[in-house]
Amino acid sequence: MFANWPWLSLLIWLPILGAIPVLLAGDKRPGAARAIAFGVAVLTFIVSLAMLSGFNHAVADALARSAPDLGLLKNMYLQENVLWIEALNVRYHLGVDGISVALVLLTTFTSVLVIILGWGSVDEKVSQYMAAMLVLEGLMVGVFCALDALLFYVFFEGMLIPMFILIGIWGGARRVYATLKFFIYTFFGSIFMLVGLLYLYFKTGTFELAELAQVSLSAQEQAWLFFAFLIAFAVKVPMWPVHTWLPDAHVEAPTGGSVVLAAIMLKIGGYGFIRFSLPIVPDASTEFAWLVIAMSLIAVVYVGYVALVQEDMKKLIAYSSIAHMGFVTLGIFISLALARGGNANGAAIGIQGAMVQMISHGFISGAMFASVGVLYDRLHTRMIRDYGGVVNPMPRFATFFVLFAMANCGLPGTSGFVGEFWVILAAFQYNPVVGALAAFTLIIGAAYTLWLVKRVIFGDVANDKVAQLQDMNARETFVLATLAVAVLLFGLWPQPLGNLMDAPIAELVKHIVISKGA
Amino acid sequence: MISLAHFIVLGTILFCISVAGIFINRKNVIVLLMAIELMLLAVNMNFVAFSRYLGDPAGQVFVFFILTVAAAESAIGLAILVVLFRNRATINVAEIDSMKG
Amino acid sequence: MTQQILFYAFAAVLVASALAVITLKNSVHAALSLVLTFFTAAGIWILMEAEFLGLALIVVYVGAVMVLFLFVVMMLDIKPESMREGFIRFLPVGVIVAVVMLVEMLSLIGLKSLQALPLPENPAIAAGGNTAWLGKALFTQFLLPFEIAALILTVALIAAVTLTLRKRSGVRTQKPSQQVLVQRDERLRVVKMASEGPKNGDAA
Amino acid sequence: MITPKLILIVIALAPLFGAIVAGLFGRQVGRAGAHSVTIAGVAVSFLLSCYALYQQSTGGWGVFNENLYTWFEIGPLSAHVGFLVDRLTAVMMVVVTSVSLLVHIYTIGYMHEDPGYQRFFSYISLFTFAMLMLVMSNNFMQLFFGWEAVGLVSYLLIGFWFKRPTAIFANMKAFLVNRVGDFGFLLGIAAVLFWFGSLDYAVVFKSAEATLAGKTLEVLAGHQWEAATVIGVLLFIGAMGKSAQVPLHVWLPDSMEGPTPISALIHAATMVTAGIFMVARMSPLYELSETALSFVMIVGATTALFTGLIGIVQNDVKRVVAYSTLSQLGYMTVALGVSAYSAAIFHLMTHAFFKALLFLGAGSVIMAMHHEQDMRYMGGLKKYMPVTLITGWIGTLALTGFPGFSGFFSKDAIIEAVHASHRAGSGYAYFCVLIGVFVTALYSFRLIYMTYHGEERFVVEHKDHAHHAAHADDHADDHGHHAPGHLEHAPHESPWVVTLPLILLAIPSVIIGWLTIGPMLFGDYFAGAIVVKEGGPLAELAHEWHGPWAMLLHGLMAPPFWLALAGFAVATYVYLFNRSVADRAATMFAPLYRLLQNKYGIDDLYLAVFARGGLKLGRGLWRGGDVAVIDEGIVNGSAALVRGIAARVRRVQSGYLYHYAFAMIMGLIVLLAGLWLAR
Repeated sequence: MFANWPWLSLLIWLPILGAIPVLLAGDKRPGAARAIAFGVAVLTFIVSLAMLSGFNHAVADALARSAPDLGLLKNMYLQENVLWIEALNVRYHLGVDGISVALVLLTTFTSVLVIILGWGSVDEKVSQYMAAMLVLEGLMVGVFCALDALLFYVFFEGMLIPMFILIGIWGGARRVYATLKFFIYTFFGSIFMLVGLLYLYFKTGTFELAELAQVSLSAQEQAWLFFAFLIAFAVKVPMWPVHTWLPDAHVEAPTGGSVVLAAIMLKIGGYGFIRFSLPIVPDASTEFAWLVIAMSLIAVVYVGYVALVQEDMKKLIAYSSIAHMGFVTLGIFISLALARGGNANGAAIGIQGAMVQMISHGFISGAMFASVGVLYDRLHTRMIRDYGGVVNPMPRFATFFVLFAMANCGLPGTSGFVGEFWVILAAFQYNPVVGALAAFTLIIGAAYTLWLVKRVIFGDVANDKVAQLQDMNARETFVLATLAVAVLLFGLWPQPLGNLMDAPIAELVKHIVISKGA
Repeated sequence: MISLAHFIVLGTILFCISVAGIFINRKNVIVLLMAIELMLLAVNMNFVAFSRYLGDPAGQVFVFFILTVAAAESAIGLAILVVLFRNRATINVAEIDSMKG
Repeated sequence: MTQQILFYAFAAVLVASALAVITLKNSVHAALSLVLTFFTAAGIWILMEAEFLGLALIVVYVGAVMVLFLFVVMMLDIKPESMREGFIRFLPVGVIVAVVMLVEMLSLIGLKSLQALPLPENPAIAAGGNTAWLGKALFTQFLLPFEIAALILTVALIAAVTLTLRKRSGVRTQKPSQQVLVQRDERLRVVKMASEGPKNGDAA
Repeated sequence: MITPKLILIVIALAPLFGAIVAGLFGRQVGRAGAHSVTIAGVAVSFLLSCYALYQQSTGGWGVFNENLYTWFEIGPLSAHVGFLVDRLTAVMMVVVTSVSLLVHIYTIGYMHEDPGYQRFFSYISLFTFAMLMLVMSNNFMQLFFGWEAVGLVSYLLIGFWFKRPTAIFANMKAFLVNRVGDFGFLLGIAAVLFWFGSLDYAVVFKSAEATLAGKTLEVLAGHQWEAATVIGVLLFIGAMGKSAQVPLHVWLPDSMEGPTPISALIHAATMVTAGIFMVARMSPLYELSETALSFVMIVGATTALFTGLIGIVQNDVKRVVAYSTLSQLGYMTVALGVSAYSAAIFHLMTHAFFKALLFLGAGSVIMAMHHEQDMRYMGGLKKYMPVTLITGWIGTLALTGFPGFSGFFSKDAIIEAVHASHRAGSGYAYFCVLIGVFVTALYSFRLIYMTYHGEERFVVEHKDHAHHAAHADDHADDHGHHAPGHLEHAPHESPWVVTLPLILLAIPSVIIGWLTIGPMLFGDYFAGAIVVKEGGPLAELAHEWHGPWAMLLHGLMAPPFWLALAGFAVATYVYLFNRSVADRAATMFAPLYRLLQNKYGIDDLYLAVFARGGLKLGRGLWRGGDVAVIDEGIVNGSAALVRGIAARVRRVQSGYLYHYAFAMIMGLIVLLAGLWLAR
């Protein structure tokens, strides 16, 4: 019954429209704005859970009817397909497979926590902050649901606006520089994607992703399109060497903005690779896989070293995010190479690893930024040297922080391990040296994270300000505890994620081995 | 016998005179405006000539519109000039450079 | 033949007066020679059997625009000397540019080929004169642009007035709009108070 | 229904339950509650482990191998949590739980002043759980889980006193060095998956020979490496980290910053032997590669000798024992390297008992000395703490391999096995382990003499009671208050909760070797669990095996005994009768002494190259790469370029109308010229 509901539209528009009453509540009544925003976010999360059950029903239905194998991107469920711009044949086409569902759930889940985080730490223009967050949520869900390339592009770009506002208004001292850098970087990248999409449109007359995945392209066309997509998504991920916007954006963003940025927005880059680069230009992706793999490895090793010497906690975590996202791109492109080499199992391991890494990184980086936010709200500094011995006044916080730090080093039992483990295993199958370089994160990741922990958490109380810190209040505890549960749950029981994403990944692996040269 | 060329050449000469006028009167806005009127006259001359030559009233209708717009233009131009003079006490173009990038 | 003589005469006056416009020191003189220029141009147009436009040129330009120019020139206190700075310096440039352009244009027009194109019979005569011919076109085919032209003139009128209008402090004027908007309460105040009649105690 | 499966699950989860209760509800259950519940948990584990061992030994259960829980499944590949319990596992389980149980009890006494009492119990119970998961694993994934989990707990415990800068430095160092090992270990697992397509022990071991035969890996062009060698070496790198083999041994001495009970449990008896256990477990793989085994042997031999040498010059009582642990781990590794896996496991077991005993004894001394660890301020403690003295002697005799004690059997077996081996490098290994015996005796008796015997080198100061009470609160956290060698009151014997574990550990230290050497080494006790190719050294020795008594007699005439005796004699002379010799020797061999004092400079080298070098590299990449090239150069550079061009171009916008008009007209002229040319 529920399978026929327009779940996806509901998920996109509920938070966006919900932003209107939040705005109407006005800045004079922050309490009302917070309450409404919280309500909307929770409602959206509940709807997303309902969507999950609807999705499962739809999948079960399809299996029961033994639906014919429609091929990549056609095995989408809960589809909504309406003509949007007739002249250009642009469709409002939504649909999800397991990969999207996982990311949508991550989005709605994180958004609830972000609203709660903003409860205490944002005092100015509360209603506008909350409204921006809700709009952002809706747009991000839209990105993960869009099956029409232009619709995807609209959400992709639309997302920049609330984020631009979030950093630019509620950010730190250098927020204008950071937000401009963020915006221009991302915009610069996505322009190339638009050009690529337009080229495809003029060639085929459609923006449907499923059809674009089937169109045959010459090697040269594929190469151009590949680089167009690469620039767009590499900036978003971000990959070395187009990563420098991220540390600045994170440092200046308010806590909630950082959490959303790290937990969800970065995933859109990886998602884009899976939805665009691999299906549309598989041959060029294979040809240039070495390039992406090299960039990812540089991200893991080089950025790891850079993270080691950061003096600003947020910057350190931002760099660690880049290193971890390196695993996502690494996994995706290694799988491509493996699949082309005939190693379908290895390919599945790699993509599965990359996807799990995306979800897990959403929790862990979100948790790390939230933790830093907890400290920042108290001392209003992010500098590591201003802290030390935080465990003494804040034992509860320290427990969580150490847990998240361990997850950040990829300790087994936390979700951070799962993705890294699979990706390293797959990387070794591709090339032992690549595997070794990827595994280097075990060392360097532990080094920068533990050194951070050592300097901030452990030791004797560093100064009077630290001595007077209050341990976390109930709200902060709730947020971190929820994230901690998620981190542990998916570390000890990652199978649900696997079940969700198994089918689309198998389909993708089947698709990318077929050359589509004209 | 007067041919089309006579009028066209006359228009051309008028146009070039007005261009020269813009060049050599770089300071006096009023003369600049007058040079522009001259230029429009040169254009109108061509329009009328071609209209007459082709037997098409559209050319002359166009001249009619140009006259209208030119009148409006000079009215506003002069009004701006008056305001400008009131505020800056000069119409010297060399001193009016607030458009500088 | 007479036509040719007349044309060359008018053309000579036209070019001479145009040159005077751009070279004369005094702005008033320049404006007056512009009047002459327009007048001569109107003559040439009439020579081309475009009577309506020729007369319109005289009425609009000589009668209205140039008078406006003269007003402004006389109203503003302009020192002619300062306006002539750089005249000599830029003269060669101006002349060279003008001559180069002239040569280029003439060569593009191709005088020879045009000379073989005498003006045909005037179609306006068949239509009942130039004015009727033009009027028909204007009020049928070009009605909408005509209305827009009227609108543009109105806008220009208003714009010119608005631009030059200024409020002077210390000058008392009527404000009819304010007067019309007046409310009763602003003029008349009903005051409630205890009656001033003889007190009860006094009456007793 | 009590099935083996249920029993095994209880064995694993009982300590976890204790850890959770003590950790999350520490405040609610209180101190007594915390230690009761954890001890109960571990005791249950211990008893059931003994039962499991009994069942295994009598063949009641057979080999238990079952998956309990599917962790992740990708296509044909799946990763499980499951137990493989055979005799090897059962022995390890008993060793782990028994030492853990005694350490739990000991902790009641050792930590009773500490504010983090519940936390400590939670950690050690958690450790027990993790260690059990490690040894009971039936697949590589769970092995890695346990591997990392024990590392985590070790990290938390070394940094238990988180206010001490040295402790939090040591725990980070331990974790990072271990991570270097894990790096290799994970790659080893990746290699296993690559070639076998499975992570299950059973699948891998069964098809090991068939699968790996002839397989090579070309990492560098032109160098073909045998698959078995690659797997063996990579996995062993993990063992090198966890079992602290040269050159990844640097973390273990520093880990002594943690409380003594965990030094005994984690850094002597159990966790550090995980590497040994792992290699023994992987014997079907290692047997396929002579090269890998030679590598193992040489690393082990180097560790055995050279870390022992450092032990001679240490003054911190715990550090001496720590270096002794390193050296003994080296012995075990050598045994692995010569395919004498069961000898390694045998030594692992005996070592677990006597080294735990030594550590706990050292801890008892430290408590008596009020957390003074420097032996130069001890001496003459024998009259204050008789139980500690006697058990200390027993431990030392076992360690040095005094005939009849457990260490004698295990160590002699190893030395004999190395002697009998013909593997490349076994000559060097034999030399190392033989000299190692002398060194072991030297530092062990030095420790005994400097601590318990000779004159007292401390001063007892009587302070008023109030001061003491105030002082007691932060004993556990901070010990640097008073001058070294100054005590507030005379040392005394530790309470029963401390001495009882000492006594209970002393018993197996004496007898366990005698009892078990026959079946474990020369019988077929480990048949099936440990695979050795035909003609291993132990098989050779088995021909000459005539029971423990005969071995004892034979041992009296073998070189190790005489070397140990020599070590004993030198130590006795120098440290009991003529201490000036030691100082004179130190000055005479000053360069050597300094070399040992500096631990061969390896720590400093690592600090300079990896720590400081890493930071320098990071700073260089950041400032040079990210900031200078990408941000300033490309990102802001392109912005600056546009701005610069615009700044020049804007001069064209003079603001003068006639300039614009001029530009227009010139454009017109050019246009006309173009038309004219194109005509």
